[in-house]
Amino acid sequence: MAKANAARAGSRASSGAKRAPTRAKSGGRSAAKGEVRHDPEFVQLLTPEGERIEHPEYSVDFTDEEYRGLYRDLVIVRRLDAEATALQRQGELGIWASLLGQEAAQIGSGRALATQDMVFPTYREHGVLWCRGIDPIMPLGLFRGVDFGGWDSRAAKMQMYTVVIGAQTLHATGYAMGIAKDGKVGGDDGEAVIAYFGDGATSEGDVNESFVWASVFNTPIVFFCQNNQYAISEPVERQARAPIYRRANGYGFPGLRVDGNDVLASYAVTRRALDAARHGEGPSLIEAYTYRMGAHTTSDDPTRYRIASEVEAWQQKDPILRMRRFLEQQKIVDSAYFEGLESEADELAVDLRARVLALPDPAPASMFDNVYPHGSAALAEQREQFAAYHAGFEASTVEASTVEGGDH
Amino acid sequence: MAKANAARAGSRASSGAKRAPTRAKSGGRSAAKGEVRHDPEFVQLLTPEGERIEHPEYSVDFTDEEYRGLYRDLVIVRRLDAEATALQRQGELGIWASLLGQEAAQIGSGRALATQDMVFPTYREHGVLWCRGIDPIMPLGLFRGVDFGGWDSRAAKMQMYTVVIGAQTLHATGYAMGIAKDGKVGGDDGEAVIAYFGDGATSEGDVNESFVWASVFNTPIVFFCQNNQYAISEPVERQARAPIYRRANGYGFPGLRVDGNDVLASYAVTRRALDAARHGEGPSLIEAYTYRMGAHTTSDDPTRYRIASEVEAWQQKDPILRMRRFLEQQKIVDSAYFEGLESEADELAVDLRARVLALPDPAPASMFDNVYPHGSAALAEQREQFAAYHAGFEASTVEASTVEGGDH
Amino acid sequence: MAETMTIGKALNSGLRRAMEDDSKVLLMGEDIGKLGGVFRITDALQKDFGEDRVIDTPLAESGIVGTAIGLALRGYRPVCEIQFDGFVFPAFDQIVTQLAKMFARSGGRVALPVVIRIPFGGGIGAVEHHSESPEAYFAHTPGLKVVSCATPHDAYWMIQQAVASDDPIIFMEPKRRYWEKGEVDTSRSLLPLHASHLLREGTDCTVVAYGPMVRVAVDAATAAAEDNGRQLEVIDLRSVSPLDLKPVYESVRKTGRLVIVHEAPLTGSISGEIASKVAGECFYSLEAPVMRVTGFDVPYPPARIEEEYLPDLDRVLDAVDRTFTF
Amino acid sequence: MAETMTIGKALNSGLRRAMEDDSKVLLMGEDIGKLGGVFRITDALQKDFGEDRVIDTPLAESGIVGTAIGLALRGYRPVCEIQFDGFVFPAFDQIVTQLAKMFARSGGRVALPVVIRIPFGGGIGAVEHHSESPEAYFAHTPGLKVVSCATPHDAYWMIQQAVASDDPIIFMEPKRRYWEKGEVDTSRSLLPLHASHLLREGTDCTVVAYGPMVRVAVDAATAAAEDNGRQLEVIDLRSVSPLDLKPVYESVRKTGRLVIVHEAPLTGSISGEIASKVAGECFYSLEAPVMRVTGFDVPYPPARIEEEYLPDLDRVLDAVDRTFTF
Ligand SMILES: Cc1ncc(C[n+]2csc(CCOP(=O)(O)OP(=O)(O)O)c2C)c(N)n1
Ligand SMILES: Cc1ncc(C[n+]2csc(CCOP(=O)(O)OP(=O)(O)O)c2C)c(N)n1
Ligand SMILES: [Mg+2]
Ligand SMILES: [Mg+2]
Repeated sequence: MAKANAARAGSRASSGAKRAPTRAKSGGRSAAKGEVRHDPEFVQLLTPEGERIEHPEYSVDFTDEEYRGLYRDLVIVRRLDAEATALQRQGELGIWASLLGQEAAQIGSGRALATQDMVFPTYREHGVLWCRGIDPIMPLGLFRGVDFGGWDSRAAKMQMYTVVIGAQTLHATGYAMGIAKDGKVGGDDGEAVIAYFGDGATSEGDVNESFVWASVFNTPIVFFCQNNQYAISEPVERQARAPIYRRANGYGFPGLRVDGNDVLASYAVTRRALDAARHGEGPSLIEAYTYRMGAHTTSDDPTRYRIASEVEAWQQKDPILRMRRFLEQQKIVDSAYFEGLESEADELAVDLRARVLALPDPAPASMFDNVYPHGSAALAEQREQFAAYHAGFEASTVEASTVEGGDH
Repeated sequence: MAKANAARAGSRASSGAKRAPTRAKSGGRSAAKGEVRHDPEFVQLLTPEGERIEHPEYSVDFTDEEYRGLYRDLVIVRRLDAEATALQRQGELGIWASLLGQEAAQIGSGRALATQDMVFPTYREHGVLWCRGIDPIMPLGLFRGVDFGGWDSRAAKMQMYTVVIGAQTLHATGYAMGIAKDGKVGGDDGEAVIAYFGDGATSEGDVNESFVWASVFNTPIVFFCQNNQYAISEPVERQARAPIYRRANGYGFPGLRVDGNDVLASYAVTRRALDAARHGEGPSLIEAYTYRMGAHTTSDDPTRYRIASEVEAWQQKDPILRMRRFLEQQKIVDSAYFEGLESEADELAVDLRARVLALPDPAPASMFDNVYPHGSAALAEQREQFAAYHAGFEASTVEASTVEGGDH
Repeated sequence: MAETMTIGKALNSGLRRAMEDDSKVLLMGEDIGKLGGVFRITDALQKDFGEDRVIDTPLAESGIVGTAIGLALRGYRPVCEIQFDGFVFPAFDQIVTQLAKMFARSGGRVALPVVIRIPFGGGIGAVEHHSESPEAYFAHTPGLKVVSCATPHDAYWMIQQAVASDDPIIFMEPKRRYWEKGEVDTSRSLLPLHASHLLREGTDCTVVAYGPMVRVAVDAATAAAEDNGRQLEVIDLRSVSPLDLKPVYESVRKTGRLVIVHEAPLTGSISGEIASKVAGECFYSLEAPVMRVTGFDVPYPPARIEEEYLPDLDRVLDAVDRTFTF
Repeated sequence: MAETMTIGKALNSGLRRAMEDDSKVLLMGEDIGKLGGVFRITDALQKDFGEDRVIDTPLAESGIVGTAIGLALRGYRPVCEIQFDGFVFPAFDQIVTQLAKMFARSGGRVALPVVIRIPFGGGIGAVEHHSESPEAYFAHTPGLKVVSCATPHDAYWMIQQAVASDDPIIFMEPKRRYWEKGEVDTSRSLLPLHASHLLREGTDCTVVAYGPMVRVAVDAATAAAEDNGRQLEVIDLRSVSPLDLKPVYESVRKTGRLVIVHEAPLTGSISGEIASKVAGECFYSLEAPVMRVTGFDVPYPPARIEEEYLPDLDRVLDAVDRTFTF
C-alpha cells in the first residue's frame, strides 16, 4: 500500500520576513530556446548547482525536515512515474503521460496547498496527486482503461484528471466563485483553488475565458501553468510570443514566472498566491518554467521534433539533481539516507506494479451504470437488451464450446 | 441612390512628422463610470469642446476638405441610422442595431482603410460600410429579414455582418494569414485587415484565440474594439477589470486606447496601425473608447439598466457635436454648409426609406438555393416536395377561394 | 390553485419558487440580472434574490457552462440561460465533453445538477442564429436529458422539476409561445419530468410534437375534426431525451398512423429516431409509413419566409392525409 | 496503377496529390508538421511543401476552423486536422454557425472549400475522448457534407475529392483501420464523393455501414455465408450527409431486410434517419423492422470493455437473425 505518504511540508511563505540581501539573479537559467522575448526575471531559490539563494520577495524558511520531505516526494513520484512508463511498455497500460522533469513544479505547488484547497488537474499531475495523499494507483486505472480515474474528488480535494485541454480551468473558476459565495475567503482558513494547465492550453478559448471570469468575480484561484516548453511536438512559440505569465496583467491580475525545476521556489510562490487568494485578494497566474524531459506520452516519439542537445541542456537543470546537491552540500542528509529513500521508492513501485496487474476489468454492463443520477427508463431497456444478448450468446457459446471444445 | 459617397479622406498619419508641443491630456475625458482602474492616457486630437489638440505620436495634417468630408460622413451615417430606427418602429424592419454615438470610431477607422484592406464587421458597422462605398440599403435586408446582408463581400472588401459574437475575429485573422502567404505585406501597397468587435466580445474565447493566432503568425491585422461601455445591459466591468487595450501586451503585440468619439484620433491611430500591419509589423489592438448613446437594438430598453445622467454626460462628448464646434470655431464652413448637408442627408434618408419599402420578399423556395455550392440530390428532393406541396396547396387554395371568395 | 399566466411568466414563477425552495439554486447568464433577460424570464429575480444568486455573466457561453460545472462541483445548482438557441454552440464542448460525462467519469460519485435553459425555435421574425432548434444535438449526447414545455402549467412545473433533478438537463423553451396564456395549477404537477402526455384523444391518426409545435398539432386536430371529422390523437412528447414512447406505441397501435412534428431540420433529427422505433415496435399495426413534418435541411431562412419553413397546420393535415393514401 | 497500401498511407498520398494539384491547398492542425500528426497521416508533407502550406497551429480547435474559414475567404483551400474526434467540440460553433452557413448567408457568393479531417471511432484502446463518433451532429447540420472512407482506395480518392469540392466537408477517418492494407487504383476514382457503394451482393438481408464498421459488415457477410448460407448484401454508405439511399432502397426491395451498423450511440444517430426513410420508401417490401446495431446511449466506456460497446460480427449476425423472426 502506498499510504506511507509524507507529512505535508508545513512551511509558510513568510512573505519577506527573512529578507536576505537581494542577490543578483543567478545564472541558473540560461537563455532557453523555448522563448522569443528573453525575460531573465523569474523566481528562483535553488540554483541548478544546488546553491540556495534568496529572493527579495519570496523568502521562505525551510527546516531540514522539510527539505528532506520535499526531496523524498520528488524521488518517489519520479520512481512511481518510471514504473508506470515501464508498465505501459509491457502492455499493462494503454498509454502513460509521464511527469518526468516536472516533479519540482508539481511537488512545490502541491505541498503549498492547504488541506481545504481544491485542485483541478490536467492528466499529468501525478505529483500533485501524491501530495494530496491519493493512492498513486488511482490515475493508472484511467491509463489502463478500467475506469476514468478512481478517486473520490470531494474527499481528496482534488478533482478528476481532465483530458480535454483547458476545460478544467473554467470548472476551477466556477468552484472558486462558489468558495466566495460560501464566504470562505478572508482568513487563514479561507479556501483557495489551484488550476493546472500546460503551455499549450493557454491557446484554448476556455483558459482565456477563465481569466476573464476569475478577474471579473475576483475569485480565490491560482492559475498554475506548467510551461514544459512543448505541447506534444509544438514548441511554446506556437502558443505565445510573449512570456505566458504576462498574460495575466491584461486581464487585471498579477502573473509571475517561477523556476519550475526549483521545488523551493515553486513552493514559495504558490504558497503566497494561494494565501493571497484565500485572503480575498483574487486570482493570480504562475508560470512554472520547466521542461518535459520525456516524451509527451508513451505514444510519442520526441526525436522527430527536438534535438538531443536541448534535452541534455535541461538535464543539467534537473529538479531532483539540484536538490540532492543542496542536501549533500549542506550535509542535511548522509548517503544512507539516499539509499534508504531509494529502496523505499522501489518498494512503493513494486507494490504499485503488483496492484496494477491485479486491477480487475470492469463488468461489461457497468457501462450502463452512472450515466444518469436518476437513471433513464430508455437506457434501462438498452441495458436489459444488452444483458439478454450476452446471456443468449454465453449460452450458445457454452454450447458451442461444449461441441467444439474451444476456449471462448 | 446612395452613390454620392464621399471621396476617401486621403490624409496619411504623418507619424510624428509634425510634432506639436506635447500638451497635457485635455480634460475631454472625465473619469468614466465604465472602468475600474482609471487610465487617463488615451489618444485624443479633438476635445469635446471642439478644440484641436496635438498628440506627440499621432499627429496628422488634415486639409479643410478632409475635415468637411469626415464631418459629412458623420452626419450622413447618423441620419441614415435614425431612418433605419424609424423604419423599425414602423414595423418595416424586424430589428435595428443603431450606431448612435459610435459614428466617430467607425468613420475614423473606416476612412483610414486603404482600398485594398479587408474589413470584418460585427452587426453594427453601418458607418464602416458607408466608408467602403457600399449602398446603405445593404444591411437593412438583414434586419428586414429578406436576406442575410446583400453586398458582395469580395468586391466591397468588407465581409458580411456577423451576429455570433467574436466569430469574425478568427476569420479576420485567417484572412490576414492569407495576406502574408500571398506575400502582400511589406510595402505601401501591402494589405491589412481590420476586425471590429465590441467590449462584450472580448470575453469570448474566439477573440482571445484570435490574439494568439495573430501574434504567433505575426499577421497584418488591426483588432478594433469599440468599447461602447455596454454589452446589451452589462457594463464593461462585467467583461474586464483592466482596460481592454492592455490585453494585447500579454499576447505580445501593442495595444492602445483612443478617444472613440474623436474622429480625427480614431482616424490617426487606425491609419498608423493599418500601415504598420501592411508593412509587416504585425497585429495591434485599438480600443476605441466610446459610448452607445441609444439602445442596444430597437428591442432593448436601456432605462432598465442605466441612468439618464450617464447618458447625458456622454452627450456632452458627442462625436458630431465636437466636430461641428471645431468647424465653426475654425470657420472652415459657414452655416449654409450645415444646411446643405442636412438636406443632402435627408434626401439620402428619404431615398433609403423608399427603397427599403420596395424590397421584395424572397421567393419561399429560395431557402433551398445556395445551401451547397455543388448542390445535393437529397436536398433537391426536398425542394421538389416543397414545390409540389405548394403547387397542390395553391391549386386547392385557388379552388377554395373561388368557392368561398376568400382572399388567401 | 389555478392561475392564468403566460409561459414566460410561468417560467419566471417556477424559477422563483425553485430559488425559494433551495438556497443553492443560482441563475447565470447574459443580461439576466437588471434587465431580467432579453425575454424577461428572470424579471425581478436579481432584485429579490441578489446579485450573488442571479449572476450577470461575461459574454462567453463556454464560460457560463464551464463555471456552472464548477459551481455544481461546489454544491450549487446553477441554472444557465443561453440567450438564444444559436448561441449555445460556443458552450458545446463544455456541455458534451464535460457536463454530460461527469457522472459516468466519476464512477457515479459526482452528479452535476445543472440546467441549461435555451429559448428555441423560430417564428418571431428574428435575424439569423435566433431561431434555431438544436435539440437533436443534445438528444444524441448520452448523459444529458432534454425536455421542452408547451404550456404554462408545464413551464411552471417542468422548470422546477429540472432544477430539482440531479441530472444535467437541457431545458428548451418555446420562445414564440412565451406570450401565450394558460391555466397553471400551482398546487400540483401531475406528471414526472420525463413523461410524454396524451393531450387529446383520437382514433384516426396520432400526432406527436413537443415545445412550440404542440400548439400546431392541437390546432391541426381541431381543424381535422371540423374539416372531415378525422379524430387525431395528440401527444406532447415533453421529454426529447430520454424518449417516453410507450404512450406513442399504444396510440399508434390504435390509430395505425403517425405524424411527427418539429421545427428542426429533418435529417438526423429526433423524429427519425421516433419513426424508427415506432416502425419497429408497431410493425404490424402501422397502416402507413410514419410521416415527419419538420424544418427543411437548409439554414434557417430569412424572417420574411420563415413561415414557409416552419411546420404549420396545413402541413400537418397534409401529412395526415398522406397517411390515408397507403 | 494498383498499389497496395494502408488507409493511413493512402490518405497521406491523397493529400500529397491534392497539394501538388492545387497550390492553394493548405494543411492545418496540431502537430501535423514535424511530427506528421499523431497518426502520421501528414508524414513528410511539411518537409516537402514547407511550413507555409503545412501549418502547425496553436492548440485551439475553434482557432483552427475559424482561421481556416478566413483563409478560405482569401482563396485558400484549407484542410484541417482535428487530432481526435473528442476534440472537435471546441470548434463546434465555428463549424455549425459559420462554416456551414456562409454559402447561404452570402446568397451563394462565397463558398468555403474547407475540409475537416477527423480520425474517429474506437477500438484502439485509448483513454476517454479519443474514441468518439460525432458524425450525427454534423449530418444534422444543413450546409455541411459528411463522408467516411472504409478502404485504402476510397481513402486515397475521397480525400482528394473532398479537397477539390467547394462544399465544406467533414471527413471522418476510421482511425482503427489506418493500418489496414488494400489495393489502391491510383489512376481512377470510379465513384463520386457522395455515392454509396454496393460492396457485396446478396439476397437475404441488406447490411449498411460506413467507415470502420464496413469491415465488420463484410466479415459478417462472410461468416453468414459460411455459417448458414445466408447471403447478405453489404452497402458502404460512404456519404453520411447527404445520404445516397437509392441503392439501399433497391437492395431492401430485393432482400426485404435491413441492418444498419455504426459505432455512434443509438438515439439521434444517422441510423434512425436511414431506418425512417427506408421504412417509408420500402413500406411494402420490408419483411421485418429495420435493425440497428450501434453503440449504446452511454459515454464511451473505458478501453477494457470497449469491445462490448462496439458493434461486432456477432451483434450484426444476431440482428440479421432477428430480422428473420418476423
Ligand atoms: C481540446 C483538446 N485538443 C487536443 C488535445 C490533444 N492533446 C493532448 S495533450 C496535448 C498537448 C498539451 O500541451 P500542454 O497544454 O502544453 O500540456 P503538456 O502535455 O505539455 O503537459 C494535445 C494537443 C486534447 N487533449 N484536447
Ligand atoms: C455568441 C453570442 N452570444 C450572445 C449573443 C447575443 N448578443 C448579441 S449582441 C450582445 C452584446 C454584444 O456586446 P458588445 O460585444 O459589447 O457589442 P455591442 O453590441 O455593444 O456593439 C449579445 C450578448 C450573440 N449574438 N452571440
Ligand atoms: Mg506543455
Ligand atoms: Mg459594447
